[in-house]
Amino acid sequence: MDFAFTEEQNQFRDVVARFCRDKSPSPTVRKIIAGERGFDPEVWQQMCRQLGLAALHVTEQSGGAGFGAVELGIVMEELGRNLMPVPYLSSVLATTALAQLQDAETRDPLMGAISGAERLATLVLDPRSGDPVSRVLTAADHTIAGTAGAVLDGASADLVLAIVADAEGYGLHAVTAPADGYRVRPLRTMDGTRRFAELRFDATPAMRLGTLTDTQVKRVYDTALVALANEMVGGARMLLDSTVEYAQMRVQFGRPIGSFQAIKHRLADLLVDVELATVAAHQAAAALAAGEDVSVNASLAKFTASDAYMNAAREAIQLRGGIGFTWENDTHLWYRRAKSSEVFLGTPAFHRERMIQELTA
Amino acid sequence: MDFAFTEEQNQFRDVVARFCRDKSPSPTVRKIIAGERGFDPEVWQQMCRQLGLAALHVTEQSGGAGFGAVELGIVMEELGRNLMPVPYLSSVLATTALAQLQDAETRDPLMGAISGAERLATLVLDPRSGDPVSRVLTAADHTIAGTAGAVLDGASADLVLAIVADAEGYGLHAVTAPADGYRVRPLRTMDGTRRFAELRFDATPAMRLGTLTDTQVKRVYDTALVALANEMVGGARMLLDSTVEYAQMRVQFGRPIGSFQAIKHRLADLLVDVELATVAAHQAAAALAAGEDVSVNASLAKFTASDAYMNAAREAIQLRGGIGFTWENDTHLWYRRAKSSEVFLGTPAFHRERMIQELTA
Amino acid sequence: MSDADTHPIALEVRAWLEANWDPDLSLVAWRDRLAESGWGQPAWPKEFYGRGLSAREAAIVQAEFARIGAVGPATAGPRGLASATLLEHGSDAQKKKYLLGILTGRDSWCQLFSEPGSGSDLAGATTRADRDGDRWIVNGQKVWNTSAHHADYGILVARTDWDLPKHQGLSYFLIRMDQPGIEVRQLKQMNGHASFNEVFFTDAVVEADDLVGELGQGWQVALTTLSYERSGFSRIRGGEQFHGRRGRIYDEYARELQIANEPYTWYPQRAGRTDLLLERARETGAIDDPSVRQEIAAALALQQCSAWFAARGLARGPAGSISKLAASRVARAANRAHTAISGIDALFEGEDSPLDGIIGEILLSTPATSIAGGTDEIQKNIISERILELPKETRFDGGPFKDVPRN
Amino acid sequence: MSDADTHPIALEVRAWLEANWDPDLSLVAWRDRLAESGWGQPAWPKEFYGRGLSAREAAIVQAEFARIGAVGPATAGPRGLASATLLEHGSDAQKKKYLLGILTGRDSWCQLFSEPGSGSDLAGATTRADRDGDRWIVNGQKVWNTSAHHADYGILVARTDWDLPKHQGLSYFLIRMDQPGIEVRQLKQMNGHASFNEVFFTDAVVEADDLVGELGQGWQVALTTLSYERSGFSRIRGGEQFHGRRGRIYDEYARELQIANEPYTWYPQRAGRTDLLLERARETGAIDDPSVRQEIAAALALQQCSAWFAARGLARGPAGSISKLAASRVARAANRAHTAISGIDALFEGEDSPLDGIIGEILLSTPATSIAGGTDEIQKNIISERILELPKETRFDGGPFKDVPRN
Repeated sequence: MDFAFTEEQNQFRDVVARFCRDKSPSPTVRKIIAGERGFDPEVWQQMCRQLGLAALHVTEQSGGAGFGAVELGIVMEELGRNLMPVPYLSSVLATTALAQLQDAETRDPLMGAISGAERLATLVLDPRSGDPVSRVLTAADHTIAGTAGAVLDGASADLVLAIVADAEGYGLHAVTAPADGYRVRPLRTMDGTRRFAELRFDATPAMRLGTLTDTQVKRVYDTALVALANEMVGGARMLLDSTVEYAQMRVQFGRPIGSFQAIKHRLADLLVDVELATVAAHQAAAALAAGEDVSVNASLAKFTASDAYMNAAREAIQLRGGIGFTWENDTHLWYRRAKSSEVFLGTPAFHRERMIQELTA
Repeated sequence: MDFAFTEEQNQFRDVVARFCRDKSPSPTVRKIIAGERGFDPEVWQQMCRQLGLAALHVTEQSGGAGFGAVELGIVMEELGRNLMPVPYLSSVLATTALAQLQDAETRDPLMGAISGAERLATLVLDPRSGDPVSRVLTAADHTIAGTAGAVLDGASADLVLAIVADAEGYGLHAVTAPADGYRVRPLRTMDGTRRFAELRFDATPAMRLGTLTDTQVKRVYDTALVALANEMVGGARMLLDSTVEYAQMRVQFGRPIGSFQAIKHRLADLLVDVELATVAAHQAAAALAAGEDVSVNASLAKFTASDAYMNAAREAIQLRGGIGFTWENDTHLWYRRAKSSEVFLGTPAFHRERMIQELTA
Repeated sequence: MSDADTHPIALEVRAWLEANWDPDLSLVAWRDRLAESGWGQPAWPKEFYGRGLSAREAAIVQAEFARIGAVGPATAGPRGLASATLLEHGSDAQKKKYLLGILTGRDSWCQLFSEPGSGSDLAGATTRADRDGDRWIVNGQKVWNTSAHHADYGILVARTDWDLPKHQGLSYFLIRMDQPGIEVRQLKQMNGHASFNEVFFTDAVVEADDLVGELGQGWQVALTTLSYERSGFSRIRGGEQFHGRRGRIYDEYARELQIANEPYTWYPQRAGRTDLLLERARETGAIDDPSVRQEIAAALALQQCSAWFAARGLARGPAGSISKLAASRVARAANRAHTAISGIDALFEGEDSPLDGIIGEILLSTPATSIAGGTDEIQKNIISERILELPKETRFDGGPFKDVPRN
Repeated sequence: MSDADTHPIALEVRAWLEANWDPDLSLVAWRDRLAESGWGQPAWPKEFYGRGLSAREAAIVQAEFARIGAVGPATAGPRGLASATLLEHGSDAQKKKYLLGILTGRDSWCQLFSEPGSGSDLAGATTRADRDGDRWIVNGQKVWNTSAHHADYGILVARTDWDLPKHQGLSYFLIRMDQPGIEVRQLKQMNGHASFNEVFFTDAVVEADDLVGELGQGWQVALTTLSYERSGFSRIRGGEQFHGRRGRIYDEYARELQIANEPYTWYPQRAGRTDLLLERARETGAIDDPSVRQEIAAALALQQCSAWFAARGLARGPAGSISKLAASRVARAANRAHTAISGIDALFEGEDSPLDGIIGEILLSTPATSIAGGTDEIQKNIISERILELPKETRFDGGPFKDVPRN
């Protein structure tokens, strides 16, 4: 499968990149990390209303903006590069789940509310694997019950979707906050740019929106993986670039540290990591856009990107020496994001195993 | 646990090292690799009769030379360093198994025959794990039956021991070749310095020498692992030394390649590999000598030494460039030995798993 | 496609092929017709067996050949490198003298660049050519020469001036291989194959006319050869396109290919054979071992990423070094995974070997991936200096070459 | 043991302790007695609060102190480095002036060596000391200074001559920290702790008497300090030996230790906490995951080998660099294993954190292992040049320091 970005996609990337750079300089990121909410609502509204990014990758007939997964990947990559804290991936999860529904009357108003930033939506995932089918929630009589751990942007969301298996299949349920018996406990994490919350449902009123097939559930999962992989390669590339620049500039022993061959070779290795992870993430997005079964590639992209990102983060700190270990230096913000990306939606080992499962299925 | 070699042990090492260097220069090794038998009987007889190495590590009361596992480790390390092709480890396996027997009348004549090089002995092991309990042989009515794959020095041995579980426990059986229904098929392997054969027993007369306990079987296994680990660190050290020497001597771009920082750092990393593997192998031998339960350390030493050896072999070839990939250059002889050591007695992953099993047992 | 179908060039070559193509000709007789007509190498100049067509037009010609299964000129391997270099730097006399033998395949060629003392450092060659009247006397040694044992000619880089800096004292020659001053020995690799040669020169002779380019311009000429080599110009095709066709010419062509490909049978194993991993894991039962599955996934992922990277055409120029490093990673990961899958069985050769010796050959061949065609170390230098723009290594080999330290 | 028991020194100190030791004294009052009698630092010279005993005899004294639970002198941290350096290079006046305050713990000290522009390259310091009559005026910035925010004095390396090569233009000073020209700021690390300081000098003053050693000999004096630092001389003991004992002096001593140890609470996490791996894996159920078991085994094996290597006393001299690299490997492997075990839970802080935040602190602290106390890159230089005897790096920082490129 051959793939290259179109001229339009490159222009789209430029627009998104400029927006991210403008809205997410390091002092802003640090302010948001220190704050309660985890994002700037004004920026989020601009992203949704002016740039129309929230339901970007969903087809128009499913109530989205009609772009494909390639554009989704582009947005994620630029967000990742700039470490931009917005509840974007949670919205993507929600719109992807909604897009699986056939019933336009149910689907489209919710989709519209999300893409217009009137509702902030998320989808409950299994905290360890990222599987969208919740194993801990139960649904009955227009309510759901149970405690979901580590829900992405769970504290900010006022439209919580959950997929719960029942006799008919995988039921997609919606809870609109505030609601009876609904309790939110924000979790503090080392990566303040990505927020989680524990959500408790105590016979909380919920609407069963429809039923998803196996394939549809998998598609939601794979979309999340591909999105995250693209985000990670954006972050990894930024760390590579900034570290190369640092190595060119920083002088020790009378010469730039980038002139030491051991450093040069490690940065060359890191470039290989990042390039390979980048093609993996881009190919997975392209295959998703083409409607192919991407489970193998999605898992492949997830662990390849994660290993590259963590390696970039480690090297970025190491090559800066003591300076790289300070709070003041921004490198650790990306290190924290790399760590949180490594364990979110399943560890690299989990996805190597899943890749083999899918290949031998 | 603190450990250092005694003055006597260092002198012993010097004697063994000199013998190995004298008897195992590269042209000799190459001649033996190309030959049928896999070792020089004259050298082997000298090793047994003059140096008394065959039953070296077995206590005098068990019919051995009365030295400990530390001396066994020293011999293995020097053999490994010089890639000396002798049926030593197979003899160690056999004498270690025999030494577990209480009955001196059964044990001592066999031990004597082995240590005097009158008999060449081996022990059947499970080819994949190195477990001394054979899962494919059956014993009945003073005979054994079945086909044992990849028996170390199986084609040269005329005293084949096998441990087969029966109602009484782990029965230690001895077959003296030639024997009825006993057939030997030598296996050709990539490492001509370590030979294997497939042995077929078709109701072959066998003597049941006695019964081993669980602990004793484990001790035989752990002794084999510790011996191999020590052999591997000898080989790894030799590769490190010769590669450092090559890097000091080989000039490219007007300077020794050992002056390139990337090469310097990789050789420093390799030294760390080899040093850590060496302490692991030495500590395991010391613990074995002290009669401790060494299963954790034996597995640890096996995989640590193997990873260091393979890494040394890869780097030794890589840093020599095209020359290192030629048949004429000796490096590949060690590479082959490193590969055969990696998979013999269980792969590194197998022993990482065993280490955790033993730690959590 | 329809455009190419009705292109005047297409019509012209089609008519010519209809009149001339005959699968029962001998290979050489057919290629003589190609040389005479210019259709064999249509992009070559009209004066030298070509028709002076553009690359695009030449592709149309090639498509017509393929359509009816007509065999093309001899191109692959050192022959192709020699002709490409001659076309760029050779004198008219040299082109006249050598291109026909190359095109028809009458003459076989070898490349004489690498030396024992200059592996990564090609420009450090110490094989010398000394002027003696109207000829050059060559002394020294080359190595890693494919096909030298049956080549008629060689392209040779030798040092003609020891007082100049190392890149400036080299000259580029064409040398006849069948002469008393040249001894060719086979060079066996650690995996048991003997794909290469060592070539020893003792007062070997080169005619003065066989200097290519100017005296002392050997490095510039060699760079042309190397750039064609790196871009895969010399890659040998398998001839699968003629599968099932019959005729004398196909038999002779198959033989030509077989000889050319003989040194390369182990190259797939060198790359690691990731295609065999799942099959072998199922066969051995290792597919049920979770840690083996991790190794397989790691190797397959690297292979997939490496293939994607190459397919996206990102692998040209210095980025080719990224592809090369990726290939080394694939080979290493595949070696690990195959070892984990096969365990002790990986060691066996002959009748006891898994997959008829393929697994063992993988384990003994992958180390070449990170060496052949420029070591990983050289690739990392290229990447760090040309892509990442980090400072270049300080040079220790400037000044007169005779004063540069070397082995 | 029995030998030490009846050694005349043992008998003498035992008698003195019986007469003088009183756990209800204040810490400083007790240490004044130690200084007066020389029993606190028996290996120091008689003229300077010691008794001029050998190291072996001093160990006997220490054993007697331990036997009855007598608290010793203040030794640990920068105080210890300062006194060791002063004893070797200080003038008699300096020893008289400073050693008592160190021994009794009245004065606390800090080390002022590292700079933002010279991390790996300590001798590249650019903090300047300019002579002004009978004092020195100091300007510049230091960093990574533990305890500088409560130190009374600092040991300072500053440049006094910019025309000499870099190692020759440095001098070594003692500086009073409580003065208007010195500003100390806390420096927070990426794991949230603030164990270090930045120290800014703006026309800070050093008396001429406080130059240690000769002018321009600062690097040699600093090497003494660094060798004591590397050999773990400044390591702070936990005071566990006094556990359960009661008395004013123990309370004061515990407080002294607590202040000294405060910057180091995260050091066990920095090393990777391999001791927690199996416990955590059981707790989370990850112990049943075969690929996690592989990671745990890898980390535990590295830790075990590293401990063995250190225990065998092989870690002195350049071999200490091997230990240091081994520690980096342990930390990295432990980080991987803890991540694999805890998965997403590793991220949480506060009440939701596993092991009260310890796991998260591990993940955010291990990167320091391969940086602090000399980066891995510096260790590899040392190993390759001093142990493997490979050629040294070409120097680019010779000649007058003012001409050496720097940030």
